[in-house]
Amino acid sequence: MAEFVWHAVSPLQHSFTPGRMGETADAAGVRMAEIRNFNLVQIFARRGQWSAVAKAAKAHFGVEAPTRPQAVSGKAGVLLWSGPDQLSALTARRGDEIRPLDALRDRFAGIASLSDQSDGRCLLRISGARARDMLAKVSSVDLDAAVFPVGAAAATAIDHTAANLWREADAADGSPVFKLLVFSSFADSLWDTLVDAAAEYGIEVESPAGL
Amino acid sequence: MRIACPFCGERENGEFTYLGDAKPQRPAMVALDAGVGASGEQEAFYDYVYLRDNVAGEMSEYWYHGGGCRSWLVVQRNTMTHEISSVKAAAGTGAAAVKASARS
Amino acid sequence: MTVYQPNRLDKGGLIDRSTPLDFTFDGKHLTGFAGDTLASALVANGVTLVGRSFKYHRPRGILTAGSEEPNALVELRSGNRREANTKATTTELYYGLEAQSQNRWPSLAFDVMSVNQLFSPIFVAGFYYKTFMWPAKFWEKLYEPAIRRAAGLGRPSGLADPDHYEKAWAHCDVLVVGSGASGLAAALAAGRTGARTILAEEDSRAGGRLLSDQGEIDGVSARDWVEGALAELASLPNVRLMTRTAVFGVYDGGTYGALERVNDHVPVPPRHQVRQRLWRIVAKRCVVAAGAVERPIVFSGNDRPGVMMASAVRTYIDRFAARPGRNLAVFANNDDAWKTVEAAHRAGIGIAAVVDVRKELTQAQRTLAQAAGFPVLNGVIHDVHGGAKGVSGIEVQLASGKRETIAADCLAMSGGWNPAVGLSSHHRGRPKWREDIAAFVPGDDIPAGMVVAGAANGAFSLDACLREGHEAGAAAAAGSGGRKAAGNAAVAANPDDALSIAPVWHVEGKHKAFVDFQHDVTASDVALAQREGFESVEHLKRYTTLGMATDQGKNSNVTGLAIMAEVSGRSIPQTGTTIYRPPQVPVAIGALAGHNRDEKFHAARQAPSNHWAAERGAPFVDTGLWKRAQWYPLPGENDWLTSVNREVVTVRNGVGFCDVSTLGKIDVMGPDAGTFLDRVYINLFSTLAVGKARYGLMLRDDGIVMDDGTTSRLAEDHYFMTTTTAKAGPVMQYLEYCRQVLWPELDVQLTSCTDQWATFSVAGPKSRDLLRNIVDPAEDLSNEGFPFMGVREVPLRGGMYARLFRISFSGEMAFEISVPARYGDALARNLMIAGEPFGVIPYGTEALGVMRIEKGHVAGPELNGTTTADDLGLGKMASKKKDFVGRVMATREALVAPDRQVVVGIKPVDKARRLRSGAHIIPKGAIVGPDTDQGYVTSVCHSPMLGQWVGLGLVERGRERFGEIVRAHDPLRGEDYDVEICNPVFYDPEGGRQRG
Amino acid sequence: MKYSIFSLARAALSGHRNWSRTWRDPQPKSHYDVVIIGGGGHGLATAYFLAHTYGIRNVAVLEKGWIGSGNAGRNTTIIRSNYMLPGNTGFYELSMKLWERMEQDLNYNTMVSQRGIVNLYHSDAQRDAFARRGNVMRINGIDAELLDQAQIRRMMPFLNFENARFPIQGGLWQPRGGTARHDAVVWGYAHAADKYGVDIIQNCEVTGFTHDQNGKITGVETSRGKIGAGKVGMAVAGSSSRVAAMAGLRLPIESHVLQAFVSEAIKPLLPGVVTFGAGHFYVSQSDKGGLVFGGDLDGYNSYAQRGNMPVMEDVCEGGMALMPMIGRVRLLRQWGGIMDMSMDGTPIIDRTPVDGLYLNAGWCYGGFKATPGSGLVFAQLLATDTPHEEAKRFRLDRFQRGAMIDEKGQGAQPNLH
Repeated sequence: MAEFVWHAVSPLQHSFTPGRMGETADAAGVRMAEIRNFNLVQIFARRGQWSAVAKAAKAHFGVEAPTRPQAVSGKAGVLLWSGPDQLSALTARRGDEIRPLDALRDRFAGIASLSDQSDGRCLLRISGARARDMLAKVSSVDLDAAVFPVGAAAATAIDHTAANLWREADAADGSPVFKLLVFSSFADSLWDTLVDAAAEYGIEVESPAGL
Repeated sequence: MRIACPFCGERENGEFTYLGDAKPQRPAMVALDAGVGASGEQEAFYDYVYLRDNVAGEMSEYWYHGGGCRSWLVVQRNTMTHEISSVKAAAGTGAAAVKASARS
Repeated sequence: MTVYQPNRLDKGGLIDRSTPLDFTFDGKHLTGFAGDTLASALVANGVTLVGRSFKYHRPRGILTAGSEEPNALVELRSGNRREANTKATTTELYYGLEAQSQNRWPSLAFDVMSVNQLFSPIFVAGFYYKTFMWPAKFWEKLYEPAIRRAAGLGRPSGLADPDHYEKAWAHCDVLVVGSGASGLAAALAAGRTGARTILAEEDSRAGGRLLSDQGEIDGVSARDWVEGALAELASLPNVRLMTRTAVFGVYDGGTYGALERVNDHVPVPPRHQVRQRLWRIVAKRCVVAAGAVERPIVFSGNDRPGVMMASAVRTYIDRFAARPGRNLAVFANNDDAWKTVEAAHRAGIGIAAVVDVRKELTQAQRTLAQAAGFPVLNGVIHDVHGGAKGVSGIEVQLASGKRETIAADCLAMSGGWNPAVGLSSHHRGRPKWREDIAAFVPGDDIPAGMVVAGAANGAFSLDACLREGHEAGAAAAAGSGGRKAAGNAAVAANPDDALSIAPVWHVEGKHKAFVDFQHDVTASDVALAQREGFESVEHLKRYTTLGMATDQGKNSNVTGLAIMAEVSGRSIPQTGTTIYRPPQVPVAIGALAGHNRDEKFHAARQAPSNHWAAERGAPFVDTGLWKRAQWYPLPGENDWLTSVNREVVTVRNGVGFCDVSTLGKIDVMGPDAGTFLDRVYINLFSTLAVGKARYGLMLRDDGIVMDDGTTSRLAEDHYFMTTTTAKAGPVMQYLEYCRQVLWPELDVQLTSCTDQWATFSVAGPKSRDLLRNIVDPAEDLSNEGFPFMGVREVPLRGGMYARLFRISFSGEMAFEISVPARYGDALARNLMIAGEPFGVIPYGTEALGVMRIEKGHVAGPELNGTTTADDLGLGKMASKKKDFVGRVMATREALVAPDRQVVVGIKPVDKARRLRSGAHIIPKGAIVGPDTDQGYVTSVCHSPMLGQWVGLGLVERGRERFGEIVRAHDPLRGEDYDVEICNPVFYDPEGGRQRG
Repeated sequence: MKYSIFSLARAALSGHRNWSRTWRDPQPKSHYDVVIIGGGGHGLATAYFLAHTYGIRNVAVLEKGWIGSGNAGRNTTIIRSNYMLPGNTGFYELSMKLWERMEQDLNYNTMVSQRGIVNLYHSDAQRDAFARRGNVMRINGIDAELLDQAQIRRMMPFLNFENARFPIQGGLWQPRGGTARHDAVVWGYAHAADKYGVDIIQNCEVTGFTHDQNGKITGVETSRGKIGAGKVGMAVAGSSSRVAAMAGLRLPIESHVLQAFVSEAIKPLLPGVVTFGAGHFYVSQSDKGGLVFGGDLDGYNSYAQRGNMPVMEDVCEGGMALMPMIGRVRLLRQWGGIMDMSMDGTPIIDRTPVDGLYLNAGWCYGGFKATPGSGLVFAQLLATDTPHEEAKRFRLDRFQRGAMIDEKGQGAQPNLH
């Protein structure tokens, strides 16, 4: 029997083509990239165990666990608030790692329930001078710089689908940078929606990137 | 309509799903040896499942923030004006420890 | 080559004379200028007849210069962009514009349907309710088609709209609606405080009436002040000016609907751009500065082309440098109309006469009349002379009792102003009557967070508008995001420029006097409605159709109400008020739909192997939002049944696999997970051993089946639940309700992981052989090592792991294998490799369905929201050892009645016969009727194993009737044939095959 | 004056000055045999049938505002009898037959227009469900046809057959379905009932009930004084719970808002009524030319008679998905009605536990098409104390017995029916 090869396929593998899309008259107003090599673990505190979970998260990821809609970046990755007493730990994937829970299980044993969502979500990076205008077409969340500062996060719905949206440090040119986490099965459809929303500003689809 | 989720902040009502009046209390689970066919069991469930005050005015009701943090909320809303006066989390959102008798 | 514009004034106007724009009206080539509306260009070209009315097909001209226009409606553009009922008054002129008049045949000047006017003595309000009743059959065949053809205004294109639309959200502290004097003052005040401010203006240009009316503000001309205000607003980063944006509705929670006409002023939207954009503006506060609408007076001939609102006349003169006539008469009951006299005089237009119902004139008015040499007549208009093309003169009924006829080619009328109370009444708050200005103003119960300023609030002097706007803007900012000072209010030159009005609503005259121009509602229709008892405002409206036209009653509602008050001898407040419903201006349905049309109507969910399936030519079926491979045709297979039969036979004899990733998957975790599941399922789960799976059934609290699925125990505190594809979302929501609301004392955590796993069912007698090729050889997959309903994590060859479940939906020995979803595509390809020696095939949802029916497994058509566990033959699963949701109500008398319809198997007696879902079951020998209808066929398939069509059904007392021959009655499809009621498990009833 | 083209022509000669009130404006009497609360279509139809069919003419209809100002004037005017479950099927067909002779019965043109209704299907599962339904209709003697895609295309070539997310496969067609002029139905029943002597009393809000010592209802208290009654019938739709509460009753009903919409008038386009099977959208075209359309409930309890944007957008998305040619047609008005949503989506017509009080409620969004049938069966119940054969399953105690009539299978979740 032939040896089996396990190629990972992103839900955007077939719709995602790097390069210029939409209006091309001026510099692209929106830049979009898919981020492929990440692990995402949902950490859900058990009853009465939030403070223990926060402590364990701090110990493991080196940053304070957020207690309100925020994305806290540390060396190991991003701790994303995903609901009351819930965290999503977003970390870079090492190689072909397929069991991200293993590294966390002991640390959270008895105090949290863990669920691997690394394949349940598709992660996008949206930036550029017109990123906010484009997101205003798909998101009802107020993304004004003052209202939604760097580090702010939202569990929200985009095109009737649950998603997580957060803001990271601005790009070098001062334009805002957003990350968007969407359900894998919806990613293909949502990608089309995002491209349509950004088309008038010109889009630069960037090659898939790491976290 | 906009609902101020106590966890997420104010969001548009498309993110939420409505269940209904929060007043009817589900009769408690019973140990079967004591409970099977207990008199009044069906009447109590009839009341819970089917009868409604259908309040014209301030009503407390269950909404689910399914398009957000997946919390069940107790929303105090006026059915005549749609005005919302308060939004609280249901007893069992998050990880707070709740005694069986302590829930609202 | 530009065409001469006979009525274009030589100078003035906010038009760009260096940019002539050619356009056509009814095929005639005309020219206007950039900055024109279609209406102003038509005025400049001397076109007076522009449309036909709805009922009598009377000739009509341009009445207004705004979005309240009832008459000048055209079909704009052509082909698939043809747009009916488009207001010439708000259509910006562009090069090549095509407009056609509507509701006429064969031509605007000669309209056959104007014969309706001859019958107008009969066609009074509500006439159709009193006739067309006999003979009964004639309505649909004769009367109604005739009415429908005559009515209906413009023609839709009948073709798919080629343009794009989108929606967007905006957020602000202060939304200002309208950019006239009050709106600009409000935006300045709010903007200066630092509050996030949006100023929305319907017009292409900010300024409102300041673009049309002369005046002086802060020592400069009104137009210069507008320019200055706009420059200041542009300098404030927290202020956003949105022109061509009409706020059309006030919704709850400070959400305002607005329509931006992004590209209606160009022939075709540029590539990548939308035609219109729908905004949902979320505002903490809103200042409505939407101005007022001048109202007509109802008199004989008031609908003739050439009779125009006085404010519109001066808009055409001052803003567009277009002359509505050369010899203007004015009919006024207030001072404001005199501004039109001044404007006309300034523009060198002859003034034939001013007819004013008021005796007393101001010194300025007398001086003007003297200087310009026109007579001022104290009286009313008795009739308007002229024809379809325009006015030739007016007949004046003087207060002295005499009549006088005066030649004129245009009549400007002003019956006063109605504040734009629309937005402020969208939450059903009632406007209140103000006697001093003879108008309704916003009442006390306007929407939360809203303040109304300026003319919309009944303040008709420029100074008051500026002051109210400033105060409202400052207050709104202070109540939301403003921190800094709002500065000073601008001041107008004539502080006491108030409206002196002597209300006159209706003048008795010779001919029809129109209240609602488009719908041809006359003063006598209002009187008739009163005589017949339709005297409430709602009845008046509905009986006469007053205010139901595309102007939404902006020109007619208040006047109709006032006339009703007159004829019924009551005051206006006693008679009632009229409130307005959204939208404030009509909104294109395409804009309200936005991006979500055609294939993008709803998102599509893709299963992990869909691209692979597409490569193999599989057609896809919609299951909720999911796209699922339906079957996998091989070359040469030309009909679906051939492919599906082959897939079933291959699985039953060998092995096949099917992507079942769409099933809902939920991690149920925590120390109380077992107790939790015991409560939501009718059967026990707390006793399930780790490494085992169990089929579970959930009821609703009313005792009816909610959903089913297999749930496994992966660890002491970790269960893995599956749901049906359709119910994944509702079940997750319900379980969260149980956890958070019903039983918060249970320590249980829930997470949907539907998208995390790619799951394939590997089924068939050779499924184990296949798996042995791909699973690490060290794993014992034998019946002993991995028995039926076993669950285990296994390593796969090549460095992968999987969750393996030995469960079967097909009735064959089968496994479900799950890998992280990004490897789903690889799993499909690798299963093909691993199964190649055994002739493996992929199979789709059709074969899946065939095999479940052959096995008598219930699914969606049986779990239809009205069946009980016992109806489905699953009643015995209910545990007697514990309580569960639905237990109590499931025992109600009608739910345990012996004659309930229960699941059975059904097969045609004639084996060649095709069985169809939806056929009803009638006992042999019975007369077909509701009393003999004993159930119906729920699911069917062609069973290649049995060599015939078989199905499941819900049949009264079905389980007692195995072997009985009954009729499958299908009158819809003209079929009636004998079928046998049988055990629903058609294939391998002992279940030996799935156990291996 | 009897209404006809001849009376119209005669009236025209005198400038229409001789027309009298369509119904009188009487002062309330101190006592009626039957008092009906609610001057909507159902209340007025009940009064008409009480007088016409059961000879009970000492009847008052009490309306808190103007007749027809509730749901009778806030609907999408559709009539049909395409119901599937025992109890509903026969009742709605009874109603349909009454629509078919309404104008002649009432001497009032209510513009009943049987241009047909088609429910589109987009999947095999939907087709099967429609086949089940259509066969029930045929078995009950009701017209129904199952059309395939080609037949739908011939009937309505402008639907989206080419680029649809959920392609149209066919439809269930009821040729006798259609529309009627909703306000005219109210006025027609008022006109006809008035002729029998029924007192229609507007601006008369019921504020309470009067009882005898045994608890039997003896009349109502109103904003225009006490009015005695042998029996009291309630037909107040969205206000059912509020009125029932005055008699100490709780009902298996929630009040929800349903929005409806009308476009600007356009030349004839749509032949009949169409419902989209893959989204919330149904539409017909009025004789005036407006597209009249609606969709799903807003989803939450409401007495506000107005809705919000998400449902308006959802409905228009459905409309554009089905008929992409309406993109440039403009929505002219939207309104909201208060639906008395019952717990199984099916009406309740029954005596109540309070002696002398009768209930007609729970019509959900199906009340308009039921108007004549509802009037007839409620009149029979009030007149004879026995339910009409076609309404005998609309019992109030069916939830206690487990005999729900749940066409959609949604259970006790009113906003899903």
